Amino acid sequence: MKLIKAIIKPFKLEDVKDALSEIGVVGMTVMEVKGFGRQKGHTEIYRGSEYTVDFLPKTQLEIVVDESIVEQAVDVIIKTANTGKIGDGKVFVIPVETAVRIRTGETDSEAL
Amino acid sequence: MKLIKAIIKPFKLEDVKDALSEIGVVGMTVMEVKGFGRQKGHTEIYRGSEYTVDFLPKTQLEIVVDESIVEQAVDVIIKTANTGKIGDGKVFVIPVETAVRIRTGETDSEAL
Amino acid sequence: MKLIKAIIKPFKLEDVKDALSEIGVVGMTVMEVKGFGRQKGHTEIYRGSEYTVDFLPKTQLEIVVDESIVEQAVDVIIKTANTGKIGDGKVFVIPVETAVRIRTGETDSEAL
Amino acid sequence: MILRFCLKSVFAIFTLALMPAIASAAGHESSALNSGDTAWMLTATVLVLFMTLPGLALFYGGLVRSRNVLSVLMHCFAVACLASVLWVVCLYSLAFSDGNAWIGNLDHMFLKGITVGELNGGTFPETIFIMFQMTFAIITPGLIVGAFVERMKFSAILLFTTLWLILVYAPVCHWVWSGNGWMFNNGTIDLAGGIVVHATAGISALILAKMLGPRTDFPKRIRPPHHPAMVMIGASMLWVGWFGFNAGSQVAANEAAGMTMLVTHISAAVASLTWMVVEWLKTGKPGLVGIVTGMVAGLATITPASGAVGPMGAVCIGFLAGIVCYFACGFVKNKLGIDDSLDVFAVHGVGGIMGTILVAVFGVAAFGGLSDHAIGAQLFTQAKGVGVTVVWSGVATIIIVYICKAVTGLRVTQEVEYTGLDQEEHGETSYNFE
Amino acid sequence: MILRFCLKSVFAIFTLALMPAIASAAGHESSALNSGDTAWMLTATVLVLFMTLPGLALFYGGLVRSRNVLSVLMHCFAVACLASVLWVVCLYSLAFSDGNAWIGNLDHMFLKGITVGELNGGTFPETIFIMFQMTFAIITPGLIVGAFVERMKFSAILLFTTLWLILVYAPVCHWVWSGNGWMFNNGTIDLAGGIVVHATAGISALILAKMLGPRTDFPKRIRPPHHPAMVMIGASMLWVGWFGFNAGSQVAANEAAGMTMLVTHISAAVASLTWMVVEWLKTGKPGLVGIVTGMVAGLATITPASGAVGPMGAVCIGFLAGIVCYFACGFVKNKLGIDDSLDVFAVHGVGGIMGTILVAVFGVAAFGGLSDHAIGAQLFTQAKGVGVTVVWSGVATIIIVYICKAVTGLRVTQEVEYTGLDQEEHGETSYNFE
Amino acid sequence: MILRFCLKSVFAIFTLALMPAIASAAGHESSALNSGDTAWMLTATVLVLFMTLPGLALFYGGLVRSRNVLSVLMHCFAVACLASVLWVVCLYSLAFSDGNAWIGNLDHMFLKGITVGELNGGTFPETIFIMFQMTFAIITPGLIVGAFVERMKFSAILLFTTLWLILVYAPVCHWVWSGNGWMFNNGTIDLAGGIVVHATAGISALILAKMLGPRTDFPKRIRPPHHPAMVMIGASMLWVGWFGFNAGSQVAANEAAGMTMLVTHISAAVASLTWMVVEWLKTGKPGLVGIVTGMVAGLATITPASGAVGPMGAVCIGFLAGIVCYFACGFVKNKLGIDDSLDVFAVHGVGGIMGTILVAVFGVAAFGGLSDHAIGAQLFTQAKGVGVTVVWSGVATIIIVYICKAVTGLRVTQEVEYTGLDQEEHGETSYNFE
Ligand SMILES: Nc1ncnc2c1ncn2[C@@H]1O[C@H](COP(=O)(O)OP(=O)(O)O)[C@@H](O)[C@H]1O
Ligand SMILES: Nc1ncnc2c1ncn2[C@@H]1O[C@H](COP(=O)(O)OP(=O)(O)O)[C@@H](O)[C@H]1O
Ligand SMILES: Nc1ncnc2c1ncn2[C@@H]1O[C@H](COP(=O)(O)OP(=O)(O)O)[C@@H](O)[C@H]1O
Repeated sequence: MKLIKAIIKPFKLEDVKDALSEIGVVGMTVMEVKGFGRQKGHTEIYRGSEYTVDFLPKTQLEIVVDESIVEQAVDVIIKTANTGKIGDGKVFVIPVETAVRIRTGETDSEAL
Repeated sequence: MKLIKAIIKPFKLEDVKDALSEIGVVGMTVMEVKGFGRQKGHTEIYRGSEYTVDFLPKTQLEIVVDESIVEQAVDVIIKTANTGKIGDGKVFVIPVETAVRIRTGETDSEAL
Repeated sequence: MKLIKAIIKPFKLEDVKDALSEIGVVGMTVMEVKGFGRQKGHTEIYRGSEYTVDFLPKTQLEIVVDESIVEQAVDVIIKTANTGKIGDGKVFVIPVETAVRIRTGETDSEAL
Repeated sequence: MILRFCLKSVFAIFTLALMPAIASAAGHESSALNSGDTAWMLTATVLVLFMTLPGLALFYGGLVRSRNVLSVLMHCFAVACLASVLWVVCLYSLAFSDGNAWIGNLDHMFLKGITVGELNGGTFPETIFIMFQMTFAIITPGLIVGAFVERMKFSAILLFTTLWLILVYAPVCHWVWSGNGWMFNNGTIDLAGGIVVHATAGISALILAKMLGPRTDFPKRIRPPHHPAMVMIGASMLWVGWFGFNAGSQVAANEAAGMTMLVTHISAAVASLTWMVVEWLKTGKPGLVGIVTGMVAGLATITPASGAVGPMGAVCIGFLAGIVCYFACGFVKNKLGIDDSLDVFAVHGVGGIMGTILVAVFGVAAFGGLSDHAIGAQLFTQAKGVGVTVVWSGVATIIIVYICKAVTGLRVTQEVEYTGLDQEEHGETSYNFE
Repeated sequence: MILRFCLKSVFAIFTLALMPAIASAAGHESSALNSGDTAWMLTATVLVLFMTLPGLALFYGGLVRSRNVLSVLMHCFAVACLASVLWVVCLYSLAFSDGNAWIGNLDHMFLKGITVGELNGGTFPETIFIMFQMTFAIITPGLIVGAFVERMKFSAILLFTTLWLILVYAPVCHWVWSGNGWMFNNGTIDLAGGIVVHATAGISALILAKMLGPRTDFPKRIRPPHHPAMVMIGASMLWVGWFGFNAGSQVAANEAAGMTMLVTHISAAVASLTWMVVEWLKTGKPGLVGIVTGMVAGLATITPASGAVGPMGAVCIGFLAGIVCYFACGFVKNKLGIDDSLDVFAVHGVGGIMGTILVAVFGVAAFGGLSDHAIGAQLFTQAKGVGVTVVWSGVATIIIVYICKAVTGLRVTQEVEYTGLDQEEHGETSYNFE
Repeated sequence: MILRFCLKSVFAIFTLALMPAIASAAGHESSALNSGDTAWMLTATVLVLFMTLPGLALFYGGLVRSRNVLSVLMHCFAVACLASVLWVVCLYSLAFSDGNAWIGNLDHMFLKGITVGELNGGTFPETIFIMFQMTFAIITPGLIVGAFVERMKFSAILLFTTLWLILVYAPVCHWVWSGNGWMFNNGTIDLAGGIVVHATAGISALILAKMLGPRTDFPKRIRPPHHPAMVMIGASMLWVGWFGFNAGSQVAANEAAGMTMLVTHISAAVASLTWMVVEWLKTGKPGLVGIVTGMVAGLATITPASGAVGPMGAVCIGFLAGIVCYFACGFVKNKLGIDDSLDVFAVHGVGGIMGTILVAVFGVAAFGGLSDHAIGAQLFTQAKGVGVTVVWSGVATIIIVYICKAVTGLRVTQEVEYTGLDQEEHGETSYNFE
């Protein structure tokens, strides 16, 4: 199993979620994060003074999936989250050794 | 060392934390997340219109532990966080290569 | 590639970010978390009653970097985030198998 | 109504509050300043401004997504400032100078000819009357904000508001509340703005929402209110401010103001509970946003009638407001499919129109009312007033929207809409909690 | 007290504000409307409503967990609406119609017989007196909300409030403020509700909290206030609104109202600083929630005394309020182990009772007071009033709680309590920041 | 000015509102209580307190980082309580008892000699005058809070405020508004505090900010306002409250109060729009924080002039306020490099001083004003008043800061500054959302 960690633009969340559902990914965990990268932060100007906002709001998805569909899932995310503009985000894949469903104690593939 | 990532119902946090303390797990990092899974979101109704809330509030714990107590820790989490109802959450185990305590520079087991 | 997960004191964020930039780390994802560890929570007193606050506000950085600079990056974080006081936080290193830049589809080192 | 009530007040005060000796001298005293009335009108003016800033702004701001809350506050604030300036420039003159039955003249542009000592034909200074009425011209376009949140261009909003105040608000205000207005003179009852405020805003909101088109993803993925507590704070401020709105429209601190306050409050309370119960029955849960919406419906509905009905009439009006407006919300969004986002038409439009009609019934003595009209004839008068106002507001709004489309464009781009107006249109972020 | 002060006011006004010629004719003029008094009473009514909506609601809402904040706002709002309707239905009649020394009659049910022109036996319309007093009947059960937050069923709250208003509030209000009431006639001093409002609410809160049981995890895992800024906003609204509460209870815009405003303010300021200093000494840090709680304590304590003490009396009362209520909070929660969650008893109950007793002392001229009673006798009168009220409120509350237990059940399930009342009871989420 | 206007008011009321018969008897009646004036002054007092609590507190609180918001609210609240107590102890006596041209005496310490029946030489009770003026003494040091947020020690703030009120506020207030004051008697125009409130606070803020030093990381890493909606709520409360501030300073519910309200409002609206447009042109985006700052600038600037200018004068003043204060903000922070964190000097200081000068121009009839002074001479009088005040405030502030440095120390440590004052100084956390 792998953990797919995807950092995307916040307004793409719904689209990505729907697209993943379509390929059978039924679970994910989402968090609001702040991103720093090539896409530089902006300045906000208040009363004639500039304030640098280094971090941009991003949304991070964490999805644990079976080996077998990792690639497909990553593809779907990339396709759906893409706007072609800087700051679209990243997808990372990380190994997972065990998964357990708390409710039933089922493990691994069955836990997802 | 392993990273245990547990997604649980928010009101179980205190219980899980206490149970982990009892088995000697003295550190963890917690974040509020939004979950999507089998437990379907609910609808909120405002002024006669339905609003679908797809994501449910969940709490995610991240705990890095020594190999030796991974299993025990996972067991404790599962037992404590269980309510038997859908949406109880998941536990994932992820390999960790290094751990360092910032204050002292101690590494690995000693850093925990 | 590795995922460096650093849990630090919130007011150290800017310094760490700047220090990392200096060694060429140009991307990271940041989230507000609550920490539990050796540094015990505090009590807040309202109207003569004590309230125990177990969890302390921490900031977590997630940075995916090339194998080659992991060590340097970890060092920089440790040095910058250090205050010498309890609760300075931890750095964990976790293996990453793939990285993709959503905008271009570039992978691995090129995606960072 | 206001001027008429003024005259009444003058008499009331001289008959009741002062002694016979004065009353006999009342002939040349009729425009004497009464400090009690003046104190109340100063206060009422403050209260009505408070309704918009920050009341209405918060009520609306809490209902949108967190990425658009500042834009809503900005709309309300900028509209308030704009309306104030326009009021001074020409609106007051258009609305309240003599002119003809349809519109005032431009004699008082830039408040020309207003002196500090002049009374408003009643018992308090003209300057306060100007201010009091200005607060109505502030809140009315403010109400329309609810129709276009989360998607309309800021420049378009400013242009729309300017034209709307001139083409819709000023004339209708003149019709109903100026001594020369045709509704004023045909006996239309509208104490505090069922027609002038709520009907005009409600209809224009509906049409603007339709022409603007719904928020992208409406109705599938629209988000619940981001901050119901903010909605409740705003609503509470509307409630307390509304006493200035209605009881202030009696333009005196007198018996009529007292009864107006009482019936206003009763309608609000009854409508709140009614809405709550309906929601409880329909959805299984009584919600905070629901109960406060019921409150607004109750207040909007009693507004035109609050000078003419008694406590029991207020109970009936509140009850009807709670039920009818509840279902109107669902009807507009789900049946008509119009994204009148914050239900301006369903709550204010429907409420204001309903109250304007109902006053013909509950205003008569048989129903505990204080007016002496004949139900049938008055029903006709009221309906005519509403009808003409609806048509006028509707047609004018359509024209104004076309002008805005041509001059500024109406909507932000979809990307701006997604990222949020706060960031894109105003360069600010709403909640920077770290 | 109010009616008594009314009469005083009438005289004050005629003697001071008008000329001899009128005074001589005062016999049949005694019920003439005074527009200044009317203006102030309209305003005071607005201020007292503002205390509850949104003042008290925010003060309480900020103190609970974020998952229950909407439920608290809902409690306050629904209670306000319910009290308003009940006031019209029967409470006003029970409290203020003649009846006997213990309770009014039902002559004015549904406000039967109230006409627009009627004055309240004083100088402003009866309708405003009805409204003004209604706002007291709104805030009193609102105060009790603090005792049962985060765990009581919404249906039980509505039932409790209904019964409590009828069985406790209406009679005690009649005893103290109606011309026929036994405390009114035995010279008990309670200008604005130390007995009627704070003692009744405080005692009932304590007993309800005890019978309801503590929040699960009390006191071990109870969370700090989720939003101290919200607490402060609410508290500030309480402060400004309290001028309507106390100075409004003089039922005239006169000298007495001025002094009442002054001593009210002084007590609030002194109590705030006192609490702050005590907290600073005890915990090492002066907190925001603390200082504003001190303010509420100072205001509750001066309430019954605010018509009878002078500035120096207010300083003493404020000082005592700050200290005594501070320690009372800890005592109830830690020593008695009662989860009177938001310290209704310790702040309002203790404060109101203390002020009711202290007025016997600080009200006399020797202490700069304005009253001419004998300390000893008055102490007895005041204590008797408090004692009877405490017993009556306590017993009635016990009975009402049993009724609620039987009819609706009292508490939500533990799961609902954990998930939060906002979601479970009202179907809403408080902060949807994305 | 106030007392002078009092006398005017008395005459106005007797001439206009009452009948000849009374006017002739006015000789010994001149201190009769007028219930309408009293009602308005009670209300105005409430409004001005509302400006500080919670208005100003929120306006400032929303502008800082989330880790310091509670500390700002605490500063405003504690300063308000402290100023209230000091007012009773000695400030009122120093400011308003006879004394000499420079300072009052101590005859009324602890409000000695104030009786309930005494009028303020005008038409309402002295007690209300004490309260009304107290609210000015509350808000003025409150304004200074904006200069030192996020870094000053709480104990130092309390000490600074105490000394500042005694050494700066009390004397300047005496100069301008006491019947014996030298500016009062040389005809300086300052209706509601361009000199007394805004110039003193603005200058002292600038100097304190300079001496305290900037926030660590200023200007590089300073954070944008953490909660612009909170800023807007506070600003709106300032707007509505300002009517009490300015129109209340006419100390009567009369024609002058009406005109004052009108010009106050116009200036606020025009300044808001002006600022918005300037910001739009300069940065490409019209922001919420900007427009409400423009509003405050417009209000501060019209404050001294609001009793003397007409509507067109108000338009000009508002326009200048919007432009000049906008650029002043950037000038202080970027050119002078002083971290006057929330722009107290640029908005209040510059605005108040500018208004005090401009009234000499726009107050004359040629510009639609109501005053009959000669522009040149009046310009000199106004400038002299401002000049002396600036020097006095500046020097006194420097001395006070040295005292504070010695007694309590000025700043928190850098670690405390980083962690936030909420946690470190007050032991609280602002937003506990879970
Ligand atoms: N090395 C990294 N490690 C973790 N997160 C990263 C890294 N680089 C970028 N990110 C995340 O991805 C987001 C987008 O990256 P950015 O470089 O701005 O644009 P792009 O994805 O188009 O290259 C950042 O805001 C940050 O949240
Ligand atoms: N594949 C997954 N990857 C990551 N998180 C998941 C995944 N599936 C579920 N989750 C998380 O676990 C929570 C509970 O899952 P859900 O399927 O609703 O119920 P259950 O755990 O009872 O099967 C979800 O809300 C989500 O946060
Ligand atoms: N085993 C762990 N797994 C995950 N996070 C941890 C762990 N131990 C500590 N942390 C995080 O590191 C923070 C600091 O740890 P703590 O033990 O308090 O101090 P120190 O780092 O000085 O030893 C904690 O607040 C928590 O967020």
